[in-house]
Amino acid sequence: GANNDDNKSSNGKGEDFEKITFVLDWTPNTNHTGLYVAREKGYFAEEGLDVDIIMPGDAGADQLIASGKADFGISYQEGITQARVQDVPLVSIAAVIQHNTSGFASPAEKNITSPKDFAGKTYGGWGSPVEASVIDSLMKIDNADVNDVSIMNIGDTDFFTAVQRDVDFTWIYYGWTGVEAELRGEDINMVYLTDYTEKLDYYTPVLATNEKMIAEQPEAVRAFVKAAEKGYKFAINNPSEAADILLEAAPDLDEELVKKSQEWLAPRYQDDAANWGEQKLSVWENYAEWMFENELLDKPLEADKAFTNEFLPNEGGK
Amino acid sequence: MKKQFLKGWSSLFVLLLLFIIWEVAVRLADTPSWLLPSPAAIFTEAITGWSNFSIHLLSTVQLALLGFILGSVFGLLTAMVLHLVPFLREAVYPLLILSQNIPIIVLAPLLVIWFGFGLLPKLIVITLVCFFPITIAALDGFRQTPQDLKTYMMMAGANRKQLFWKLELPFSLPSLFSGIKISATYSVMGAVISEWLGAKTGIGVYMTLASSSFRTDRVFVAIFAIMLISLLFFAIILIAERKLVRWRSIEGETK
Amino acid sequence: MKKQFLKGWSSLFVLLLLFIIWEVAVRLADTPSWLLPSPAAIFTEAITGWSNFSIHLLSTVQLALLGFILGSVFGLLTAMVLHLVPFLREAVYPLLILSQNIPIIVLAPLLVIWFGFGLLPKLIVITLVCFFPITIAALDGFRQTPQDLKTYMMMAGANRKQLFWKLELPFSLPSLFSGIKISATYSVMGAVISEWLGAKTGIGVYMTLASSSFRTDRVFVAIFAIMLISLLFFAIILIAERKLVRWRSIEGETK
Amino acid sequence: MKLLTLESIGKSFGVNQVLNDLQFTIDQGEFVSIIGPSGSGKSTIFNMIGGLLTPDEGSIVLNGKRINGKRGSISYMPQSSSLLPWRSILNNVVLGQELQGAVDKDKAIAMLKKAGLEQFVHAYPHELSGGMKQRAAFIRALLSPQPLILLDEPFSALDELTRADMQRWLLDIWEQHQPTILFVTHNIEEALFLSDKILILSEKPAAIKKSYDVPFQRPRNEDLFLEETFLQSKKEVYHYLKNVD
Amino acid sequence: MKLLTLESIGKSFGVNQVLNDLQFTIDQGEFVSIIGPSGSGKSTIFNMIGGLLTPDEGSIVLNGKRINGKRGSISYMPQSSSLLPWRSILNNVVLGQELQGAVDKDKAIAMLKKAGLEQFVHAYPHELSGGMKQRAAFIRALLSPQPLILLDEPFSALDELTRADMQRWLLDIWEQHQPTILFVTHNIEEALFLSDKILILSEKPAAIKKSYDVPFQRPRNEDLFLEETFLQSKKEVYHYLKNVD
Ligand SMILES: Nc1ncnc2c1ncn2[C@@H]1O[C@H](COP(=O)(O)OP(=O)(O)OP(=O)(O)O)[C@@H](O)[C@H]1O
Ligand SMILES: Nc1ncnc2c1ncn2[C@@H]1O[C@H](COP(=O)(O)OP(=O)(O)OP(=O)(O)O)[C@@H](O)[C@H]1O
Ligand SMILES: [Mg+2]
Ligand SMILES: [Mg+2]
Repeated sequence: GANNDDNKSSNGKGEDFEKITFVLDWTPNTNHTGLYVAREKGYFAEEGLDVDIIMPGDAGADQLIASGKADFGISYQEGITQARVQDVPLVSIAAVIQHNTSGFASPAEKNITSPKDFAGKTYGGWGSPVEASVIDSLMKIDNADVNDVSIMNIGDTDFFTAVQRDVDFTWIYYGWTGVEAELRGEDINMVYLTDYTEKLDYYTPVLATNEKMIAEQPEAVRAFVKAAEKGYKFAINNPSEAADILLEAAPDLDEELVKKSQEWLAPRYQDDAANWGEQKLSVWENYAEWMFENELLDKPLEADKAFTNEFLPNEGGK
Repeated sequence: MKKQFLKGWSSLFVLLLLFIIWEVAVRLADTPSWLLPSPAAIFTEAITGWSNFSIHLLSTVQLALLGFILGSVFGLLTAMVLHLVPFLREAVYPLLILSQNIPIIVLAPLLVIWFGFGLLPKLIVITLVCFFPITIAALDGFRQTPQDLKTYMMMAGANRKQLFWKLELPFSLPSLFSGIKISATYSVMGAVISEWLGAKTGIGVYMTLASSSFRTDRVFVAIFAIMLISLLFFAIILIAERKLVRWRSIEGETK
Repeated sequence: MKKQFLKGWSSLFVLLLLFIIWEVAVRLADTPSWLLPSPAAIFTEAITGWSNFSIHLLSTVQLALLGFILGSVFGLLTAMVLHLVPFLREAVYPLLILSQNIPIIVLAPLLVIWFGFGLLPKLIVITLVCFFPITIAALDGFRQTPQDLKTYMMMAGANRKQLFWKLELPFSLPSLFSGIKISATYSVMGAVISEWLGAKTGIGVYMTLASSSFRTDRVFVAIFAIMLISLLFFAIILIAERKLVRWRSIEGETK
Repeated sequence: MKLLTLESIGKSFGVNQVLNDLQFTIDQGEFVSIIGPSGSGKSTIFNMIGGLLTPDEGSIVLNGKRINGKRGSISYMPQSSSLLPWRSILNNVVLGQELQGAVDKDKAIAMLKKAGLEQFVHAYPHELSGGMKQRAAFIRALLSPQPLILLDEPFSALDELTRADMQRWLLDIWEQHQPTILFVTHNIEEALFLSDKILILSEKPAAIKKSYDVPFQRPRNEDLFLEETFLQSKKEVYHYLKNVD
Repeated sequence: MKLLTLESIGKSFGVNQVLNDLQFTIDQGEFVSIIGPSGSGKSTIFNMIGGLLTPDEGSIVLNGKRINGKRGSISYMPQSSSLLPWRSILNNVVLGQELQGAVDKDKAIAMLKKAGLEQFVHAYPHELSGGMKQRAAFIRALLSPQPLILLDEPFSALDELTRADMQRWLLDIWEQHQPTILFVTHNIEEALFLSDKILILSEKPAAIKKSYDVPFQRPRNEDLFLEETFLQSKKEVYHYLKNVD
């Protein structure tokens, strides 16, 4: 953990660096580029931070951040919402991507272009009740019924494999899997959540920390977010160079995929927001309400405690 | 091993003690439930969530049983073929042992790629997990048949088939049962892993959902359920063994 | 088992045959590489990617070795204590067996939550995987010490300590080594699993990266690497065994 | 009438020549013992008659038929009783028949009764003492349909007193059924007490050094052991055996 | 001079009373054999002298000291040689010394040489024949510092000829060193050939039925076996033993 006072390291010039552990949500990908840039370009160092970026393994990042085994990490609005309802002290401190870029993908030949086309098809998911509810919501809007969809649990299996086997559509991030499809020359149709309802335009992914960190080391949080923002800004402006930095940090990744994905994602990090990372209370409230209505939560969320903009460089003063 | 299980009262006592220590420690340290739930909380969840959990439980038990039976049959047949065809045994036995170092958890996704999401890849996983201990145990049992019994049978004019069915197979039963016992307990874990390859119900599914919704208590319910089913399977095989190879256990006691 | 490994030329041949069939099948069916790469492609990737992969490999080997040593020491100590304190053995032995039904893969994430990302949770995982076969093998070895040797030692006036160090421990060596062999191969798989708990390098990390970037060929490189390291560990222990319990192997051959 | 003839049998294991020009015959109904130093090849002879090994030279003729390398022509009783532990005594003693074809359980039960094993018909081998196990093993050999019984040191694992009992019992039952028996033993007294003829083997490569005709009348009883002539015969056989060294 | 005295020893296992009012003494340098039916309690007597079992009644006195339940006062040679397979013969024969304290390897080597085991000093047990193993086991007992050696059927697992060899060898070495020996056997001839005194046990609960003083002069040799008086003694002992049944 990093919450101890003796977690200092020296850079040789006598300056003390605060050791920070950052845990990813999965393997490194273009969602994380800003952080690698911030580390590589020395933005973290400028803030006096020595950031260690770690992959979480199967467990996912949330519990690790909450328990303080990691100081910061990548999370999702959905996860944080569920976590807070279970009294897990997670707080979102910045939205990595302003709008939800996920959607339901299917090979073009299946002709699934809107939610009503889901009917009679097989969806491959990871077994969460959220999926059924999301599909339900979309289909209701499109005057169709979720009961006509066969939902299958495909575990960790990726989109390309799944659609070869029994499955017609799955839920993907276009920025990674969609781009891979382009690279492979496979035509896919996307049904974006945001095209059908605002309630499902939630923040995914976000940067998160725990309540203890905010209470006890607000300066470190501020410093971290500041450096991360600089990193993402760089990635927005120099996607190609940022991709190289990511590739250098994770050489096992496919170069073409990273480059292309970075290009696709660069304008979407900040998108229409005034500043990178900003989160709106309405988004948190909308989504929590939607979840509660769909019986995905045991009790309503106190949305204002689930996130904060106070550490963003341009909002800090407010 | 068998005896100890029966006179395991002292074990039960130690187990109880461990639970009490755990309960007290969690209460004293005031550990949040999502980090480490108390045994009482786990127990409560097991009872209140039973109606939901039992569906998953049943599905896993069915899957494990099916896979276990398949694996046992396959394992025994493999052992028989390898034993009766010495050339094959020499070539294949080392590969069998090697195959145990193939990390199943890694292989699992590939199985889905090749065989889809149906029952087949799941059964393959469980079979892979189950057949090996049985094959090895049976082969060892066949080979450990005492030379003097074999010499007698051959001197008395037994042919290869008689030698196998009247001597080697019955002689290998105790060894075979050790293998079956191991396989039976493995089959449960194998079923849970295979459920991660995509299933609608099952302890594996339940566990994934529990951990993604921060219900650590449910994760523990699942862990304990896996242990209990394994134990149950073990006990059933033990009883079957007692019925079938009574001569061995009595012999061991009088010796 | 040992002999077969040495005269395993026929196995090598069968293995080669399998690879050739695989290669031909992939070429004929024109299977896309992300679905099932050909052995040649895997081999090429292993060579071109070696400089990068070797770092991961080394890290896993180190982790596995460390965990294996820890697990062995812990396993042997446990066996000694349990053997020398019969009351403890009775109470704890069944629990040990029960503990093997705790699904490590499920427990692993909890270990990270409790112990962080350091070496500790990883070593706990490998130790849990490694210590059990050794403890069981050692306990069995101790207990199988022939009664006539024990009677001789006691009649000749040996005390408990002498009985253990001069008789039971040396006698259990062959059995112990079977346990150690199993543990050694398990340790590699244990290390890979433990790397999924969050690590920067290691075959587990490499494999996750490979599969998330759709590089099935690399997944296979990792699988084969795991098998080869396991085999290597096994061979090393085998050699050590030959040196240390020469009396046993010769005895077996002359009998 | 000649039942078994071994004609100039030779057998080597690699460079180790075990038997050289071995020949002897056994008549129908005869009780013949083979005595020889340890490792001289007695069990090897049995294995060849039983068809487990094939002689390098010579031929083995049973009832006029050459049986080199042919299994199932004789019945056998080894040193260890070799009863199958998972079979009841009854099912064990019919095993020899079972391997050859028809099983006659009534005869088996009758035989077990005569052997004093009435109570143990449905018992398992581990419930029997060493002597009782050997009785069962002999009955198994006796019940088998083959015309010749080979006994390979059947009593050497028993203690002195049980052994003496068993010798008397064997003599008894032999006198009742008069099967043809080829018997291997290390014990000169045992051979003298039981047999019509003792074949004394030389050290390897083994051949028949001496065929000693036992001079005692039948029926015999245990008093024989303490008689003067017995001691005399013992001295003679001992002498032949020693001179071999 | 009395070395060992057993005074009215009683021992039961549960309801199974094995020994009742057993008593005998052994003098310094004497060779005493115990003969008795299987299961009469011979090994139980040894286990009590060795301290593995504690008598229910009576006391065991060695050299004037009561040793009930006390281990390490005697040295021992069992039926199976019980050599440790991972130790060389040399390291095996000094084991008795090692357990008690000081090890004298030179003496051990000298003794092995005398026993004809010169070539096998650094060999492992599996390289030795049964007879050689028993020699090593006896040397191990002889080298141990304790004043009394217990031999529990040491030759019963050997074949006839090796056994005869071993008896002569034991007699030889005993005559050289004159250790005090308590010897269990089933074999009357062996007991007569070797001992000064034979204790004949009754069936259980066992007591000494008869203490038979062996009438032959020492030194003895193998011709004794074929002598008239030997046969006579054998008859007598056999008679005592039988009458017990
Ligand atoms: N299958 C075999 N392969 C090689 N050598 C063998 C084999 N069987 C026996 N021998 C050798 O043949 C010789 C005779 O062995 P055999 O068992 O026939 O002797 P034996 O007279 O029965 O001895 P014993 O009295 O100890 O039973 C021995 O030197 C033995 O090593
Ligand atoms: N530890 C024990 N527990 C219970 N009963 C025992 C024990 N040891 C021996 N006995 C019983 O005591 C009796 C005498 O046994 P013991 O081994 O002393 O006989 P023995 O004269 O040495 O026989 P043998 O000649 O077969 O070696 C037997 O009935 C045996 O079952
Ligand atoms: Mg033989
Ligand atoms: Mg005894």
